[in-house]
Amino acid sequence: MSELSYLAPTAAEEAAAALAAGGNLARALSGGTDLLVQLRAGRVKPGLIVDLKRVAGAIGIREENGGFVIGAATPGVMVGEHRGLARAWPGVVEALELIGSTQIQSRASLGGNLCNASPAADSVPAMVAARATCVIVGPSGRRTMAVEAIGVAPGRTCLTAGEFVLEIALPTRAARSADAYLRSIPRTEMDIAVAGAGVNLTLDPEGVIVDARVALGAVGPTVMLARDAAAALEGARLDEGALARLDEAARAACIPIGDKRGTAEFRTRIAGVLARRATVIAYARAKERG
Amino acid sequence: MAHVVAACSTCRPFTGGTTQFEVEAPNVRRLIAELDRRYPGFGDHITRRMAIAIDGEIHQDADAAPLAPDSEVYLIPRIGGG
Amino acid sequence: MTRTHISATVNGDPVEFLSDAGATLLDALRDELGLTGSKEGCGSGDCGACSVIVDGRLVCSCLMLAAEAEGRRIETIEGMADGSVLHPLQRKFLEHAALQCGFCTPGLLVAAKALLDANPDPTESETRYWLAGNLCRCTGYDKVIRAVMDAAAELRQVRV
Amino acid sequence: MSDFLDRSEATLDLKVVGTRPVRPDGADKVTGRATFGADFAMPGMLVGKIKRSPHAHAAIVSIDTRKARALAGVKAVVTAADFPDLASEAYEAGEGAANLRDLSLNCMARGKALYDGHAVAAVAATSSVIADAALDMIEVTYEVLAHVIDVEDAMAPDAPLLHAHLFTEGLEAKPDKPSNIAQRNRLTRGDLEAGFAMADVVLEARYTTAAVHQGYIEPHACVAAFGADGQCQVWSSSQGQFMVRTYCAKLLGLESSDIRVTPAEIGGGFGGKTTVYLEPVALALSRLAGAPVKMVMSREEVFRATGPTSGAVIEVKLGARADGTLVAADVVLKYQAGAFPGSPVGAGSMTALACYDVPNFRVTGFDVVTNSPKVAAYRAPGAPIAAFGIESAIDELALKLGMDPLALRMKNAVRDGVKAAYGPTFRNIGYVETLEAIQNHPHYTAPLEPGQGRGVAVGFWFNIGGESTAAVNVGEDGTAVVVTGNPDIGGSRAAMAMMAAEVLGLPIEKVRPIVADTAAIGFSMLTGGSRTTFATGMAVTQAAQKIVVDLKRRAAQIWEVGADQVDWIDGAAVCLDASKTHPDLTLAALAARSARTGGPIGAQVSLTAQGAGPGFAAHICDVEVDRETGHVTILRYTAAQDVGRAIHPAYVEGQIQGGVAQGIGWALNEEYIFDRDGRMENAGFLDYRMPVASDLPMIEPILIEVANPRHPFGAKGVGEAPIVPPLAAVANAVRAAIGVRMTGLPLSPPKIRAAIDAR
Repeated sequence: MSELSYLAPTAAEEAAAALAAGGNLARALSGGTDLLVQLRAGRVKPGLIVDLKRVAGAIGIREENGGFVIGAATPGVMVGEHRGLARAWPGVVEALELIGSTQIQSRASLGGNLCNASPAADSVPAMVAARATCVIVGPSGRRTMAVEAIGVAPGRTCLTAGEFVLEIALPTRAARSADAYLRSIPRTEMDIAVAGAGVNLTLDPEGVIVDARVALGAVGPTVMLARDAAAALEGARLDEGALARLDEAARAACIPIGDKRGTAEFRTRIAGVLARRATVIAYARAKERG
Repeated sequence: MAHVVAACSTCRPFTGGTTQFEVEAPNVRRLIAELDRRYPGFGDHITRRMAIAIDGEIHQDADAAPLAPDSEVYLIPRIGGG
Repeated sequence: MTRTHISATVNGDPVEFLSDAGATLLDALRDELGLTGSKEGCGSGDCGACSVIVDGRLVCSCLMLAAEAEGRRIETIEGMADGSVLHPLQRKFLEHAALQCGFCTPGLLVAAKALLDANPDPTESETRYWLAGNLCRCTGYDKVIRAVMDAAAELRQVRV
Repeated sequence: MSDFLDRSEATLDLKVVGTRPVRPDGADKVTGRATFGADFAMPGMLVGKIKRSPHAHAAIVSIDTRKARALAGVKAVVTAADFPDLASEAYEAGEGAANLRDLSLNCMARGKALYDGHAVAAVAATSSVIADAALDMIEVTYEVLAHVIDVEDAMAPDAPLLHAHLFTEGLEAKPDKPSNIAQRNRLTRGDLEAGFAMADVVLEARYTTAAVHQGYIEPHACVAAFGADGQCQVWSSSQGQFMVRTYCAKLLGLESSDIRVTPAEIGGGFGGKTTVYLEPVALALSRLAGAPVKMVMSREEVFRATGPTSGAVIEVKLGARADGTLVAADVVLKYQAGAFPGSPVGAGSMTALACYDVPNFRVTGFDVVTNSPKVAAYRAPGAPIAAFGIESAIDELALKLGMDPLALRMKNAVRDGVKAAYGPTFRNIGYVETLEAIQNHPHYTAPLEPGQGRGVAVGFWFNIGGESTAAVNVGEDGTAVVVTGNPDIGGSRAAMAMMAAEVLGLPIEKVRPIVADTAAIGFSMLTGGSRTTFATGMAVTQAAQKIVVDLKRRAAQIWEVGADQVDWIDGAAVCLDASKTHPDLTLAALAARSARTGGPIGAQVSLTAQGAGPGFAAHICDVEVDRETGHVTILRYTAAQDVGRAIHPAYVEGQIQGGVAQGIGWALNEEYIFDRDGRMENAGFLDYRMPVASDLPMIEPILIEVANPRHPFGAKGVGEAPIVPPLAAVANAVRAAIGVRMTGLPLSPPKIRAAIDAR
């Protein structure tokens, strides 16, 4: 029976030191909606759990030179309640809010969803499409990284011993730009995404797409930025041709596995559909801001 | 003479394939006894594994249930349920 | 095995208990505090039978460590009625026959209360999505949804 | 019997039956006070846990428990060696005849593990953490064997054999070599070839269903205390305390009278709690440890080790005349039984054609053992699977004939006087009325949008009677207590109290029902087969009627008139003798004088209820299909059913709505998924996808009341029929929406998208 202990530090440096001391037996606890399930199933047997929710800055949302800084442990329900954030980044907010039930929303966080490193994590494609960055705290100080660089393989991040994500930053929202996220699940709620697509668009005054970011979930070992899919949109208005090219490029980017949640073929097909539908929504939102 | 039908295939090994019988019996207990006399072991099989439908009404463990001279009796597998 | 000392508030009363680091809030409620109204149906946050309200937020007590409860304000099914006077939701569940086996009922009631606290006038669709984290295998949800919406209507009358 | 046959004729002026009172156990259940299986605790109680096989099929070479026994805090470790090695013997106690040896081997594997999750050892320790550690210290050496789970693979001559001693029953010639086919049953009528020769249209199709779980939200749980004098107590959540007592006695070689089983509140069963998994193990651990032992399954254990129902293959060949008259049917049913014989294929065969009047047919059923958990009863066991095949085929036949699917069913509907496919002649059935009810319902003709589809399907269940005991005792103030031996899964306490109140002429609040332990009430078969309101209700009614007869006698004694001069009206004795002017004597007044008129007032009735009336259901389902994602949305659902007479209509409606919801889950997303090694991949509510509130619309029940003359108030069982039609109703609606026939359940999005793309 390995001893398990629990710490709830209030200073980021304290948390990093504790995690570093715990080595690979230490686990950071954010909302706990993944970690506690893994504990229960015996998939992880940590010696130390470091609860980040009491760390200064880990929970809360602040506006910073036009953008937003979100504490990595901020629960989905708080993110959803923040009007300014929901107005600027509806895709990121709806992606986070899609995770689990009302109960899960009181706990699940962007940081936890990101660091659980599941390719099916709903909020990650939206954050990647949004060019979100995160502040990583570790024993050797702080560093900032693009969100897409965190997950390196299913369940594995690039974080080194003692490091954890403290904050996630969303950039200034440009004029005539908006985002959207869609996923496909068998039921209407409670399932893990079989495929997901986050799209972030910027239009010129004529409604031509001048900048596009498309990120796909659950169709590869990590959440993937689909550059060709984005390229298929740039320079186009929202015509059938562009959407068809997007669909095709999105599917071409997919390298999924087939499993209990869906066949590889199905995941690939759906990824194209979702990219298309999310683009239509993002485009309409961007135009409203025109 | 009650007309007895045992369509269920689990009865065949006992009856040598016969599925219909004419039996003179005032009630279910006598009926089973008579069938067991004709086909040794069949009585126990009926008691353990079969329900008895008399003129359309299903009985389980109903030894005393009376049979009319022209009763239609079906031996069917016992029914459980959820 | 070292056990952590926890102080919290449960249904308005201060409580103190010892807990293993790996124990969940649900374990503590049921085993340390004897509050067995919150049920464990899955232990993975998928059924909602263990729903409780922590600092005003609806959570699955099976997905929260007992140690995290330090200093928190916790509401469980045991605190829902006012003494022997049932909460309108509890009364409506009975009037509408919104329970059969009754195992998921405490979680559903706690979740429904959180809904009506946040939204006094939910649509059927809003009610169904809010309660999507509470599995019920007996009722097909029909009478549950009717009971919640009827209770909401009654509570709105009271407020007026 | 006859005196209350008259009553059921004269049930028009019922005062309590047919109303919707609050259930007597309601307050406890909405306040969290009700004590379910895992809520019970005893001083000095230990935690019991089970070590399970990680292999689908493996010989157990050795089990070394020494390290576990040596661990501080471990009080007992058991394996199959601690249970009697029982002979193979069919025994009647739970759902039909269970084989005691199989039951014992399912509770604890002996020599061979037959499925992933099969119990191989158990421990009792002072804490959950220590018990888990002890399980890890038990060293089991396995020799992994080839496994087989798919039903047709298991039937193949070269399939890996689960049981060397298993020979197929029901064949003309006794087989000379063992097989995974435990039984072949066959129902025949008429001349099949001649029948098909008469047909203008012949339809052949093959359908498949996946194994699905009952999905009760409460995991199995019990507390067992084995006394030093051999007297035992068990508190457990089950569908029958007497079933638990019988099985524990048989599996441990104890006397029934030495085991007292107290039923906890039960958090759902649906048939899945009609057998034992934990109780005998907990008793064995308690006997060794000398302390009470509590065992509670995790959700993963519930999925891996307790009864799902069969995955199956259904082959259907139908022949009909151009006018839609069915002339021949050939049906083959292949059902997984799991690790031991006993799939519900028998009931599947008997119900398959029960709604249809077909002159020539053959139904062949195969009961096939597979390396998966032993199936347990699940709501109308076997019937929904067969109905999925038949009702899908009937729908296709209607398309071929260019007939309205409901008209085709009506044309071939069974009626009173028609000989049922399973033998007996139908009487007092309300099937045609049920069909007419949905035909005339606005839902059936409501307009649909593009991409939407409507399906109909019908279903049948026998319903059963059986042994029940009930006692009614009147208190000194004229209130009454009703005691029965049937766990209340869905509100049956209310129905019991209502029937007693009706007969005694009391308001429902003055009648309190309780569910007693095995030492406090006479034997009662378990709650299942939709029998409780019918059979136990019959016992309750007769007990109350005995009391009324006694009350009349007491009043006659007081008034010095003949008993025939006393009637019982609205809860009071009324003197019929015109020459006398006695004020009526209420139950309270008579109770107050009971000591001087013959002693306490009470009666107990034990009976075997016969003549349960069958249930028929007809459903309409509307769906919308997203052709790009394959996602199905249930838009509207209407379910009509002949319920005989609804004692408490709200709970009757609840049974129908719940059955429909389970059927929709079965149709759309629920399935056991096994990996290459035969391990269950989705043993949790995350990936075993049961319907959530946002997946379903309101479900509109239509209660058809064609009274059952054998029940005092005309009741028929209602719990099971509602789960029979939905599988096909949904599939038929999807067919209408996308123009493609889906023949394999579940109709999950990947399958539907693939089917659309394949066109």
